[in-house]
Amino acid sequence: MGRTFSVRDTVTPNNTPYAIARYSADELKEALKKMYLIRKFEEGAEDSYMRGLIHGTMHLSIGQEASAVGSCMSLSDEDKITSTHRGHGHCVAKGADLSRMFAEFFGKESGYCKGRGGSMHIADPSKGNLGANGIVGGGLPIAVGAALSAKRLGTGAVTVCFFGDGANNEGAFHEALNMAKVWNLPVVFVCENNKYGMSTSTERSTAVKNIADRAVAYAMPGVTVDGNDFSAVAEAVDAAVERARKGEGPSLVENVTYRWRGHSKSDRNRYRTKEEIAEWQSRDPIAAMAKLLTDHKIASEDEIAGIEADATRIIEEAIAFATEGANPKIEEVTRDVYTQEIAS
Amino acid sequence: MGRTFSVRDTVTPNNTPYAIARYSADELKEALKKMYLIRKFEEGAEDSYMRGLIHGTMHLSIGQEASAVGSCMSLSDEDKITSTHRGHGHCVAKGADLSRMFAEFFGKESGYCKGRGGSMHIADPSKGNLGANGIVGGGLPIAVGAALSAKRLGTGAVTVCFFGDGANNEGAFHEALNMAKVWNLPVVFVCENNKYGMSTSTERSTAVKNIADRAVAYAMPGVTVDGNDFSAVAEAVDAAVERARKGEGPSLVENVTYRWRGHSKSDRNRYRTKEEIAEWQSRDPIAAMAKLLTDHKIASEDEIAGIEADATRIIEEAIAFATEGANPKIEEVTRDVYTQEIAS
Amino acid sequence: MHTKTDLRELSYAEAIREAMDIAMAQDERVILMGEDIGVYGGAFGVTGDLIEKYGMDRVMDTPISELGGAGVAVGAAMTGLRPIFEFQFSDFATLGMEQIVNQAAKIRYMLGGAVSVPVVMRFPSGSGTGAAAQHSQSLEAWTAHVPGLKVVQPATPADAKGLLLAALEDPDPVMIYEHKILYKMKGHVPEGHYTTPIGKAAVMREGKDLTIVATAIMVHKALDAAETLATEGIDAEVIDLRTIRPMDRDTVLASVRKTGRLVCVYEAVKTLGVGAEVSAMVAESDAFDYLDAPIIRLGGAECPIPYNPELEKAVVPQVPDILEAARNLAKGRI
Amino acid sequence: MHTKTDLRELSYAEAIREAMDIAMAQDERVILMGEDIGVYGGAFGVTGDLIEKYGMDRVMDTPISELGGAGVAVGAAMTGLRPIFEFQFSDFATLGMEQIVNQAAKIRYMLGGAVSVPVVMRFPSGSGTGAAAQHSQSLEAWTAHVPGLKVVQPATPADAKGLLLAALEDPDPVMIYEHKILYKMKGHVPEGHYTTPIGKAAVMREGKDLTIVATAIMVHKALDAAETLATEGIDAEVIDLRTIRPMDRDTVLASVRKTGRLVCVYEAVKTLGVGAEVSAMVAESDAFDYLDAPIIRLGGAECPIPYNPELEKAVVPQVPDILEAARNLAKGRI
Ligand SMILES: Cc1ncc(C[n+]2csc(CCOP(=O)(O)OP(=O)(O)O)c2C)c(N)n1
Ligand SMILES: Cc1ncc(C[n+]2csc(CCOP(=O)(O)OP(=O)(O)O)c2C)c(N)n1
Ligand SMILES: [Mg+2]
Ligand SMILES: [Mg+2]
Repeated sequence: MGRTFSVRDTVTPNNTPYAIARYSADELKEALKKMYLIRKFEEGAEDSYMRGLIHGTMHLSIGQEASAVGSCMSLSDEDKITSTHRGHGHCVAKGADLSRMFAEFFGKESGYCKGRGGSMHIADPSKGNLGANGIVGGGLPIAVGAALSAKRLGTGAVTVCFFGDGANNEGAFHEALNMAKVWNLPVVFVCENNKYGMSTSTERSTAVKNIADRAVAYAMPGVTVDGNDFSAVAEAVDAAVERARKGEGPSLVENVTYRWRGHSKSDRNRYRTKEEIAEWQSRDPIAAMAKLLTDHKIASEDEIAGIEADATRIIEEAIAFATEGANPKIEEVTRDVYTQEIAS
Repeated sequence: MGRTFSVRDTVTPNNTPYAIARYSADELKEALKKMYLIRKFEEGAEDSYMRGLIHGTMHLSIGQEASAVGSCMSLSDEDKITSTHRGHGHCVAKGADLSRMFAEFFGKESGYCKGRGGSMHIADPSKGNLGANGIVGGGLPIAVGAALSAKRLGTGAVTVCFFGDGANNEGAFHEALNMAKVWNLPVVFVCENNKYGMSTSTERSTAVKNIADRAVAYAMPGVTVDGNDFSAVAEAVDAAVERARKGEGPSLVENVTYRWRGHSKSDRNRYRTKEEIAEWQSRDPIAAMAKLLTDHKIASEDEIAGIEADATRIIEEAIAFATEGANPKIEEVTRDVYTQEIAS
Repeated sequence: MHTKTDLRELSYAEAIREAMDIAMAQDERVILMGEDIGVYGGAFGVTGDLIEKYGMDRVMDTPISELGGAGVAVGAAMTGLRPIFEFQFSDFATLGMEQIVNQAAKIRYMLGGAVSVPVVMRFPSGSGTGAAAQHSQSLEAWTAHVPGLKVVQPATPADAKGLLLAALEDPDPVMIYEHKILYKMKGHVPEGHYTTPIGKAAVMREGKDLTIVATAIMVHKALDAAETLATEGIDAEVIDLRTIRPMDRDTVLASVRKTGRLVCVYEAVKTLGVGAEVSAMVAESDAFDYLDAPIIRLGGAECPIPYNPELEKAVVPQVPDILEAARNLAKGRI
Repeated sequence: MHTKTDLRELSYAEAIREAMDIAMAQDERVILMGEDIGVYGGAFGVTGDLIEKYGMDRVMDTPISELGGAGVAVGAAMTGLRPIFEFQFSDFATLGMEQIVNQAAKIRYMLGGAVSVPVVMRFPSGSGTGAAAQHSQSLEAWTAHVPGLKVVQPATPADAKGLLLAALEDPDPVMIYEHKILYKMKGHVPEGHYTTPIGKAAVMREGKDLTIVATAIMVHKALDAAETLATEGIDAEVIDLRTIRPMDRDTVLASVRKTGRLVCVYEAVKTLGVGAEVSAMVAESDAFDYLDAPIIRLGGAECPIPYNPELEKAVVPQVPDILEAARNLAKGRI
């Protein structure tokens, strides 16, 4: 996972990790808090599912929190993201309200999608989150479109496009990266390589070793980083965002990470070993982030416990909010199919 | 256009061009004849169109004959090709009967497709030609499927998949090359880079300089050759076919060439200059092939004139055959929609 | 066109171009995307010289990437632009269905109304150009089956312009199926900005004996047939459906209540083509009670479009087919 | 399933698996392709453990590449294999429409009959799993609109097996729409090899007062409704359409001639769903003269499938909807 961008402004003296040099203590603590929120949101979601409070399925990103949060560090609310079926983390990282997320999960009118979308479609356009997407690779061209808008309208916004290793074999990946480069658009493609698309390992699905190697085919910078290392992720994506912001075009960043849970609720984990899972669990991105902050005296152990407790409380409140929320009215089921209701 | 395959058995002593060292005089003269046949078929087609004998459109490959013929040199009738909208050359190279080709062009029952397909769909499965294709990129996955059959059924056949530079930006290209490599299939992807997809230059459509550079993204060998140099084309594609035949998997060969005519009959050639066209016309692949044969004493000038005259005669006969052929019966229009007619 | 006047005439293609020109001049957010729509002017010359006026940044040649291109248009529409995306032939839209159907059509609903997707897509459709099975399809029934989309099929230059301008004002995705053979057809087109309402059919000819509901090029064949029928004493009402999603129920039902006889004419494959919906809509309505005869559909043959020109004609409804159907239907009525 | 016997029962998913197993054991050319159909056993467990029996070479996990995967299946079918291609959800087939419609459906015709394309594709369809708008569609009307394809929708385990085995014997491309909610439904499935004819509907219940034509899961809802109707003295005939291209005209028309009343029930969006064709087919036939009432369609709402479970149920026809429609239709008859 050696290669990094050649273009980068921030210098990190004395081997200080990038994130420590670049971000304030508050920013770093906020990032850790978001990582806890993602973890606890998903644990809560899983628990609700087990208790039969939720129907459908869900895709948990537990173990991938550094990738989501690290990738959004230098984005403002004007900047956009497109997300995936495994999108809770991106959503939290981009600033979503946990209560409305949970309400959506519970299918309530107070949810982000008024109960129409569910886990796989949570979005918050007001924060620049254009939405999770149930179609693998579906968000890639959409992200390019958002970057085209930014360039044409001169908003200065950058779009970060999240997608998985599995998505990299969709034609949409190829078409999107090619167009992004041909038109030199401000978009950063962030591949969250968690080694499997459902049950199919990258070895069995993808002709190259590192997905970032495919950047060559689009003459854009490509870099593979340890996706469980918050600082490494932020370093790579920030540099790419900066390139995009300066008009230097798109980049591809590959965050190598791992999902601790099965692909979805129906997964029997037949395609990977307990050892592999245990090995990755020993590299918990949240624990690593906490250690980074304590090592560099950004936060004490107590403060970290406080951050975690905060996150727990927010999730509890969110679940309470979601539980109390009203169900959508059945007679309003066709509302929002069109912007102006049409007679039919 | 420097890089060539590292794997190649044939040694060419004293800088003898590959084709001269590799192929017999008869084979080479046959190749030249095919190049003439392509040229004259298309000139005849164009002429028929001008005279209002044909409706629809057509895509001429005049100027690209070395690519078609050079790429099929080491293929037998068991080997397959998939072709494109600009497919007359591939068809001739793979051994099609010119009369049935012209009859198809004229929409006759005696044509290859019984008048149902026309220029854009000429095929001859009996010779391993799975057909031209009206969908840019449509043949790429089909070629991979043919290679899968060959591998599973153990036929030893190789598939050569022709496609254009424009097609390389279709998602189908990406998905097909990736699968071909993942399953290590006997297929050779031959990109005929004539610098434009319709009016759009590769500079404006394709993020990389050489399309063969994209081979890296599929961990397969990629090579760019002068597509107007018969020997260079045969050398690159033969090597790739050999690799495929040995079970070493797919390759990507890029034949850089040029179409002298417009994209189709509606083209006003606004996107390229007269000078560029003239420059490429001065590099006529047929003249170069004739010179290769005379330079190396494979054929005398007279013999070459004889080959050309032969081709002219065959085309005249083909046009006569096509002209005389019967039109399909209107009451049979739905024949061949299904293999067994269904009541409807 | 059937209404010859001394008013300004434009071809259908020119009318579309004029609509794009007006919209682009008025609104910086309008951009054109598609294959070879720049210097080439579009495969059917529809965009023409617009690139000279608006430049490459607003008249964007895309790579040959229909899925990605459609998706870029969707993403751009979600974030402030008003893209008009041209599929070079409607057949190639088969590559873009994911973005059209899973994204453009559903994003607003899935997101609980948080965004709209004001994208316009243009689909040159139909047979008659000798381009065979992969370049001649009429697949408008697919998108008309999909809630979240609006789908129109202009039959005249005036409507081609008015519906495109209406589509650009619509906050939701609008699919415009244009018939290739109509591109050169001329007709009166009003100057300046105007819109043709999406969702409204047009009664092109009033009549009392039978109703012919037609789409796209078939509207003209139906009008031709109606003239001949008139000489035989059969008074046909001809309705141009214009919008196929949402369909103008009221106009169709009112006509059927009046005439009691219905024939639907469309070029797409008969089975599950638009005429199936028109027929079913009538058959389940109160207009059913007014029906004096079976509802006849004339649609394309159950066959890909063949290359040979005579075969090509044989697989889509022609004027004599309409005449025959109408005469049979009218029997006993007059 | 509605016919409980002490014969061997399998679930719909098991029946499909058994069909694949029988075919693979008999014919080396049969291979399975799809996403996660190997060790995972398929997203809905349909392929199950077949990989253990036939290995990775014949139970091929594809990359997530629906267009390419479908095209590989087409190419393989043209050259000697008999691939069964599984789209993980039918919604993702929107990515593969190019290969299905421009290639698989048309190659034989375009090539003048020189080749056949014996590919089988499976499309897990429908709502009811809480997976929202992009994982719950019923798009069978799209392929049923396309000549060159055959399209089936088995409603019972026995037909799921028999139609798949028939599809494998068919020289042309056959599209099989399976309803996800049926996968776990059990029913009698004969042992060994047998085929259910493509193109034949099944009369599931005879009746004289009205005809209910249903597809897929709606067949079971229709049968439920028919039981209740019987207690009210309304004798409904229930037809399982089974094949939607080519449609079994004869069976449907014969029933309508007998009952004079027709309701079509399908889960897909009502507009231009399969019921539109059934209705139009009847309305243009001689059976029209036997109709005593409008032809009623019960289809899905004009709406993407929502996530909330109550909303999800509300957008597709349910037994009470069928009862209401049937009662209205039967009024005056009995
Ligand atoms: C077009 C499409 N194909 C298949 C699926 C089913 N599916 C959902 S997620 C998934 C795996 C995706 O893998 P990857 O992109 O690596 O993301 P991850 O789940 O590992 O986060 C699959 C096959 C889908 N949703 N969309
Ligand atoms: C999917 C699809 N998109 C667009 C077209 C229209 N079209 C036909 S040929 C062509 C250009 C193809 O360029 P290239 O692949 O370079 O082949 P060339 O024509 O140069 O031989 C285009 C855009 C098509 N036939 N299919
Ligand atoms: Mg993954
Ligand atoms: Mg080209």
